[in-house]
Amino acid sequence: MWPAGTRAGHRMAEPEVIYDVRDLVCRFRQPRTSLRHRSPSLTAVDRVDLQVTAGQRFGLVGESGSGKSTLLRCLAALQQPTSGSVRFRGQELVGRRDRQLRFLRGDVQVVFQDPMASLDPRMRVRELIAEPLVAQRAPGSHERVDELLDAVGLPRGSASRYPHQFSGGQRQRIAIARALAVRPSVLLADEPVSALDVSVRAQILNLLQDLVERFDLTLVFVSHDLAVVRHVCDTVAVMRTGQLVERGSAEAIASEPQHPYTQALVAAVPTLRRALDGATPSTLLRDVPSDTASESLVRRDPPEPS
Amino acid sequence: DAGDTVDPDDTADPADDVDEEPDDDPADDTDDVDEDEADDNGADVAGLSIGFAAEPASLDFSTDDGAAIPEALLVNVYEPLVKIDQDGEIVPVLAESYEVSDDNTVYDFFLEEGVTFSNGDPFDAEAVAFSIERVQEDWTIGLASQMDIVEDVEVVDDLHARVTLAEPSNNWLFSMTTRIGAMFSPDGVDGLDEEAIGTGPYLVDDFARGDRIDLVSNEDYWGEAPEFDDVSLRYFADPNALNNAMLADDIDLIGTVQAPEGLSQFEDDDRFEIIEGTSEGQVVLSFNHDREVFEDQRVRQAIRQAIDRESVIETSWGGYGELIGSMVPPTDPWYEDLTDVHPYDPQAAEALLEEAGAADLELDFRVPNLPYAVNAAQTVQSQLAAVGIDAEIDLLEFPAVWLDEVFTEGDYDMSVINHVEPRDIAQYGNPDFYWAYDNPEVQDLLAEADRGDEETFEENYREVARIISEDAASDWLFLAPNLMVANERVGGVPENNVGEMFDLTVLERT
Amino acid sequence: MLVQLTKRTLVLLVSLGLASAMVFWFLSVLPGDPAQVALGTGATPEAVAEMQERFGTDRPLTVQYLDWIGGLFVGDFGVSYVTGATIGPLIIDRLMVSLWLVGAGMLVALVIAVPLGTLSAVHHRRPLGTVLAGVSQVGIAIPNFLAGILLIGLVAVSWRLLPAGGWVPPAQDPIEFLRRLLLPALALGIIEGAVLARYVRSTVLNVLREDFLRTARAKGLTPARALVRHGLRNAAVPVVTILGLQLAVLLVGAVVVERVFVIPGLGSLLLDGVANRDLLLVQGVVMVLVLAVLVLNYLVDVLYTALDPRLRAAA
Amino acid sequence: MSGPQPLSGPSGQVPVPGEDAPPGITRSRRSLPASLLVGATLVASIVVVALLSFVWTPHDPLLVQGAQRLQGPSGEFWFGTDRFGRDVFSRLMYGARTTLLVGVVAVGIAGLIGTPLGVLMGSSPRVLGEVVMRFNDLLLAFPALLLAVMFGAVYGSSTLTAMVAIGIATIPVFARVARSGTLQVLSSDYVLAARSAGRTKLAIAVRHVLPNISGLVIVQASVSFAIAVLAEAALSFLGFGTQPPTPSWGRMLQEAQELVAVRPAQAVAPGLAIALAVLGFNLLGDGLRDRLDPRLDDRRGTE
Amino acid sequence: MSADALAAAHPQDPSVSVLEVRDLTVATGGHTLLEDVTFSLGPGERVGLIGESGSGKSLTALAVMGLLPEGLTAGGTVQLRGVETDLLRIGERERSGLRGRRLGMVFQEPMTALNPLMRVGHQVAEVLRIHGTVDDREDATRRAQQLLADVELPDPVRIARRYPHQLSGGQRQRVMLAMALANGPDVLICDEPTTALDVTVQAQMLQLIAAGVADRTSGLLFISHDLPVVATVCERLLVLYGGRIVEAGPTHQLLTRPRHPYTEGLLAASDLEAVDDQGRLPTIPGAVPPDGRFPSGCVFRNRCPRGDEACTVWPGWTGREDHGVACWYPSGAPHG
Ligand SMILES: Nc1ncnc2c1ncn2[C@@H]1O[C@H](COP(=O)(O)OP(=O)(O)OP(=O)(O)O)[C@@H](O)[C@H]1O
Ligand SMILES: Nc1ncnc2c1ncn2[C@@H]1O[C@H](COP(=O)(O)OP(=O)(O)OP(=O)(O)O)[C@@H](O)[C@H]1O
Ligand SMILES: [Mg+2]
Ligand SMILES: [Mg+2]
Repeated sequence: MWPAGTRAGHRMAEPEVIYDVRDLVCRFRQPRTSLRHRSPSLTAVDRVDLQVTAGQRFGLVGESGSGKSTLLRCLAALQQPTSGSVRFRGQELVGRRDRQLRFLRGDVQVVFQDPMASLDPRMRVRELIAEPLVAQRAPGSHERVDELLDAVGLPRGSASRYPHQFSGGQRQRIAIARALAVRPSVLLADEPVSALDVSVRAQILNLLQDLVERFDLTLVFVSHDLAVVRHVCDTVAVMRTGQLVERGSAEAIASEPQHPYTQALVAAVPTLRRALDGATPSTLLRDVPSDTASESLVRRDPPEPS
Repeated sequence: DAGDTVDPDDTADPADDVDEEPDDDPADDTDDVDEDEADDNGADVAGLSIGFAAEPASLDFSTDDGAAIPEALLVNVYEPLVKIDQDGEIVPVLAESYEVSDDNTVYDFFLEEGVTFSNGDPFDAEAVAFSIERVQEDWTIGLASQMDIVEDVEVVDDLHARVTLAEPSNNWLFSMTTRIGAMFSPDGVDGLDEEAIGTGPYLVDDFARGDRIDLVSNEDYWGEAPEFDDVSLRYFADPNALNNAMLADDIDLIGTVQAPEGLSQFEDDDRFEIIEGTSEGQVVLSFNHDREVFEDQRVRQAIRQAIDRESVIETSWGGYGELIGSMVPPTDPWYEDLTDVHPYDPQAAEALLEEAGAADLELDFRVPNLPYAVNAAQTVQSQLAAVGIDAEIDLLEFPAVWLDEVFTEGDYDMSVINHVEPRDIAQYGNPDFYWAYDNPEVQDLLAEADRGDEETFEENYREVARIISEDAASDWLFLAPNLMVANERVGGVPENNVGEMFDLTVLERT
Repeated sequence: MLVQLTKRTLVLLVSLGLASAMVFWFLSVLPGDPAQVALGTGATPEAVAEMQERFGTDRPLTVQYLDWIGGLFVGDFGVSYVTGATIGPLIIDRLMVSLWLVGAGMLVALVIAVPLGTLSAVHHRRPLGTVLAGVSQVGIAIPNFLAGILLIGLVAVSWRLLPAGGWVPPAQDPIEFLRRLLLPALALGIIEGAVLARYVRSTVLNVLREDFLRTARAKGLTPARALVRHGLRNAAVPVVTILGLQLAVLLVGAVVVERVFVIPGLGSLLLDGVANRDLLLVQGVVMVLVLAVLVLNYLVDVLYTALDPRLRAAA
Repeated sequence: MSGPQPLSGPSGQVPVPGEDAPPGITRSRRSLPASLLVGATLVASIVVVALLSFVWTPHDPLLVQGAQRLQGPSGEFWFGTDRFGRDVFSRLMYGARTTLLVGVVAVGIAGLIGTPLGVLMGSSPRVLGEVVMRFNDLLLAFPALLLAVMFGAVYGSSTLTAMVAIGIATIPVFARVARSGTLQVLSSDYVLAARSAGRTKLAIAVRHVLPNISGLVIVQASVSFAIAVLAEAALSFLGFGTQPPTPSWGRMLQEAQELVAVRPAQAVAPGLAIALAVLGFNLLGDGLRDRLDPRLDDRRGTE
Repeated sequence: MSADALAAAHPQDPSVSVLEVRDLTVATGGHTLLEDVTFSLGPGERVGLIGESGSGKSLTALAVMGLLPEGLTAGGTVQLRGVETDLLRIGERERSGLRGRRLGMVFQEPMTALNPLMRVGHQVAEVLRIHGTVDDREDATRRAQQLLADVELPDPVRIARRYPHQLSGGQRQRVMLAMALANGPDVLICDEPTTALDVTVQAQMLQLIAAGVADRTSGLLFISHDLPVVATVCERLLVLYGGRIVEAGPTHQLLTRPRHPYTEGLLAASDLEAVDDQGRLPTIPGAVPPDGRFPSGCVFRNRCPRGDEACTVWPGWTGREDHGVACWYPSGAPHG
């Protein structure tokens, strides 16, 4: 966990509300199955309300398919929600077209899960890192790129190479450098360490921590791993089937989960401590409230055969 | 007088025929369609299989001017009153005999007795009158205009028909040997394109479009039964396929060798006999006299002199074929050797062009996409290039596009086509013909010939042949040979291609 | 499933409508007046006008089109301007011939392609696989008419084992029919087999890399049996698609082979039609070919869905 | 995705023992696939021969010399002479020009129209994309040969109509390839990243989509080239393609067909030329596929 | 002699290990991916194989199963109880006879490991029919439904008639497990069986695996990169890095007293609560090199805080086979 001191600074003044999300709904249509009925839809985000304030490290946990990424994409205005409102520093994002979002692009940047997939394999690192600058008509100088490489701990010589020439952790560093290029105030991270090995995961988490502090970033961090979220974030929201079921300080969520689902989530995670205490798979399962353990709760059951 | 000149309309036919013109000989082959084709063993079977290049589009030659229809049906299924024999003589068929009045205008036909059509109707003078009048009224092909000259057909009695012409014509009786002279039953003309009802020795058994016509012998034929009972006429759009079918013993006779280059395959094989006769087909390099460049005789002559016709024969017809100096085949009585007029002499040609101020001539050389024409054109082009003439080859689909654009519209400078119509030299007297040769002297001579007696006819034709040759009205590249290949089982194959028909009755078993 | 089927059927119908309009419009700009061509060169303007009226070519294009398309619905392709023959039965006859030829060719192709492709996939990166892959590469590179010419030269002309060409309908003489079908079917099928073998090879290669095939082996199936029981059906799904597309291409591509072997199929009918400027005939043939392609694609789509339960359910 | 690493990713960092290795010391380049080598060699020789034919051929490929017709191969006429006494070898050289011209123009038309069309289909709003795609499928119903015969019928047969017809008939192939590539690229995270960086649609199409589908398009071009060569040969064989006297391999084969029993070399030579050209372009396409996108191959196995 | 006869000759003896792997080496054209991997598996014993991505875990499993991808060759010996011949050296037919019957395996990716075109009940029944475990088709169907019920799938009759895509990831993985356990194998290998699953589902799956091997007294080789998961399931752990086993030992000892610096690093990095006063996590520098290009000598030396000259030579194994380490400078006292 990160030292409390750094966080305290932001709590002093009345913190600015960065994101104000109200009643956000995001539905996806699925292929029709019948001539008479409308095509079914899947509600990936279901009437979500949330606020993110300046300087917050906001964590979003939930199992696969619970709508975390969709919510994050709505925050980044990469996806049009079905209804509801997303205000960024008071400005409505819903309904704006891409070119009316320049203000957002300069201020909010995203880091994705798979560092290989989020870097265009045909571009050199220099172009990749400079892309947000070019798009913001603030052409990046070589110095800026080098500066960013330094910041994420990559040698400057990396600039002229291609992403496939790096290891997973290094690629994620590039993705982070790129996100920081336009000096954003908000960083949205969608499972940035899930694809990494444990040893590298620690490196990246440390790096993120450094940067958040150094550049005074507001962080929205998505993960399915409660332990990681707890480590990174001060505020945590738990998502399930598109809804926010619980929200609170990281500490509280981990130690005294209120919602049965959160309890199940906490209980089912194997940890070294518990393993050393002689935990076996059945003890894990025993701690999971029985109704939440059933898979049917995670809405991923495919449709019945037609 | 010689015969009438061929009407401009008729000439459409010759051109049409061109594509199939090499079909010189009738050849027979046995082919029993309902049994195994037994091609490999033709001798045992009654059938005969003959391969041709061009296929009839229908069975009705009164509305379709393709030459393949009369080739298959005339004489064999539909009989005329008179036909042309191998020596070019007119001999009676359905007319047992005929008499011509002194002024060449009244023809009395005395008909064979006991002849019936395949639908059972008797053949009589009524049928003659019906058939002739029907040509005048209902036929849509150009050739039908040759019947315009007929003023009246009188049914004297059942077996005696009298035809009266509006004016004397040397050509009329000759044209009665072609399809327009075919006799139809008044009750048998309703489905001509599908069903042929004639008096001939054969009946159409099956017409498989794109493939074959199967003939069977007519049980009730009035004359001598033909030697082969079943004859299958098979059509090969690809000339090589025709050769291959012969080589593979699939057919007994090639009625028309279209790929003469491949003949050497037959030469060394004693299963086969190559039959080489003459045809009426002059392969003409035609000049469009409506075009300014060809107004100058020197230019035309230069072109004639620039061309080595021997080499054209070699390259376009495998060396088979004969040199001719004008539009007359050696079989015509008025033939004269004119091959030395404007002999091959490229230097002289160049000089002439220079003199005419026509160096760097550019010509639009529009050629039908027929194998021989394409081959001849390439040779001609190369030779003209040697004297500085740039003849740009433009291939046109035959028949449709070539007929439309060159023949009808006259939109060309130079073309190549085989004119297979007999006596088509008369077209030099027709200024509306596609080559637009307008020479009053020639026109007068020809008109006089048709009206006059036989001697005048021949005299004038000989004269015309010389004039057009010296005037270089066209270049006559060569006389197409009549090439056939027969296997050892077929005999009696007529050497020369005369008339429009492929006479199956003369074929024999060997 | 039903939704998908309805949608595809609608698309097919609209495509057919558009295709017919395209064909009609395109061919109506063909040079050469059909009436003029039909009458030959000696026709008077009056005769031409009369003929135009008879053909209906004096009417506005839209009317002609609607008339034509209306006829198509009841199988009436009109009457040839050139020969006066009814086109419908003619096309049906020729289509049957082409279908026999293409069907037999496809059969030959499959008989070659499935073992060849499968073997070369199974022996991927080993000498046999490389050789087989090379063989199919060479096969693809040979034009089918060259194969035809060589087959004729060898089998028909030199050895005189089979006829060099021609056609006998199966009803007339089944033996002779087969004798004449064999060489063209080989010419078509060997080359097509090489093409297909490549597809088979790559789909089998893909299937071989699938996890479920490894699962099958983990269950105790030998590699060969695993491939047969689990792999081939999966490989069949993409191959069926290709097969449908190739069948359509072959129907048109067979024209060259039909020419070489003098087979009265749809392709030769088309070429004859073009040479004679038989507009309605050409239109009819093109339409039938286009129809065949569209319908084949449609069937492949449907079959594809039927073969794969994933798509069945998604539908 | 925490699955195994790509089994043979193009290259990777090689750590030097004892020190933190600088990133991106590239591994030795993958060895060239054999198919690429053979294909490129064949294609290159055809190009060289075609270019050479502009400046030199052993004989005039158009000069008819009746006296020298149908000669067998000899020192003077390497592949003999044809029925016109023209040198077959010189005509083959000249024919390479025709072949390449047809290929370049046909593939050019197809690629230049089909690729943007495919990108449009993949990236535009649903209705427009769908309509364009249906139209594209419709065009697919007109195979090159059919289209060329129709074009030949309407505009007259020539190399030009053949090229254009083959090109148009090939458009849907490129469009489909480009479309599926575009869909794939657009669904990738790096496009999402580019959007969040503020890139416009056009910029994404130009900067991300096109470069990433270029491999697919190049491979398709090579394969289509081979198909175009075959189509032109078939058309010329039928008389719908290149018109005489211009040498074209298909036409030469057709002319030699008559002589196949007498002068087999004459049919073999153009036949071989066609086969080698097609083989060359196909192998080149295969090799490029291996070379340009090695990940493609392996991903399939692991995903 | 058939494998069956051999198996019958050996009564089930708990002291004899069911699987013995010695000096297992896997190489691809001149490049070694797995070297000298040695371990054994007792009946009913649960052994965990842990290591980061690319360390060679899957290769180990595949080599034992005889399912290595083409181009890779295995050396060393793999001995299955009751089979005289080394598994690496017997013919493909015989090996097929053992797979699915005496060796069961659950793969990582539940999405792709099942045949998409076959109903899952059929896929389960197949493994019974291949080995002649059942008499006829109906029997196989019934047994398959029973097996599906055993892995706690609700309504097994209906599930059996579904296609894989109609099941959730967890359900599919249970089907895989049902197939692997169908014939009561001596050895069950699970290669990251829960990485693709959610934690609650993972807990269920782990429980089913543990119960399944306990019922059948099968030896379990459990592969994962997730240390807490392996630690929960297994009694004994093997730590794999760079294609080498760098440390082995009972779970509790290995986790409390790791001796190899890699194991230490892994442990430290896995524990997100063990931060320094800056709130930073302990890390291992560098990353697993892609493509298995590990340094010669000690494979870990380029990331090792204790690495020096000595490490350019492979340290060799110290300690017992089931409890030891391969390091020049191991922490703690050497084990007796
Ligand atoms: N573009 C889309 N079209 C249709 N459905 C979608 C789309 N994107 C997401 N979904 C569906 O919406 C639901 C939520 O997806 P989302 O990716 O937000 O979940 P997640 O919590 O991020 O899951 P994961 O942990 O697997 O990333 C899922 O059921 C998913 O299948
Ligand atoms: N077919 C192959 N050809 C070449 N190298 C291979 C092959 N399969 C695996 N490798 C290499 O072997 C090494 C070990 O691979 P393996 O799949 O066993 O790793 P793993 O430990 O299972 O990793 P993960 O956790 O990603 O599954 C890797 O470096 C990989 O690149
Ligand atoms: Mg997500
Ligand atoms: Mg693995």
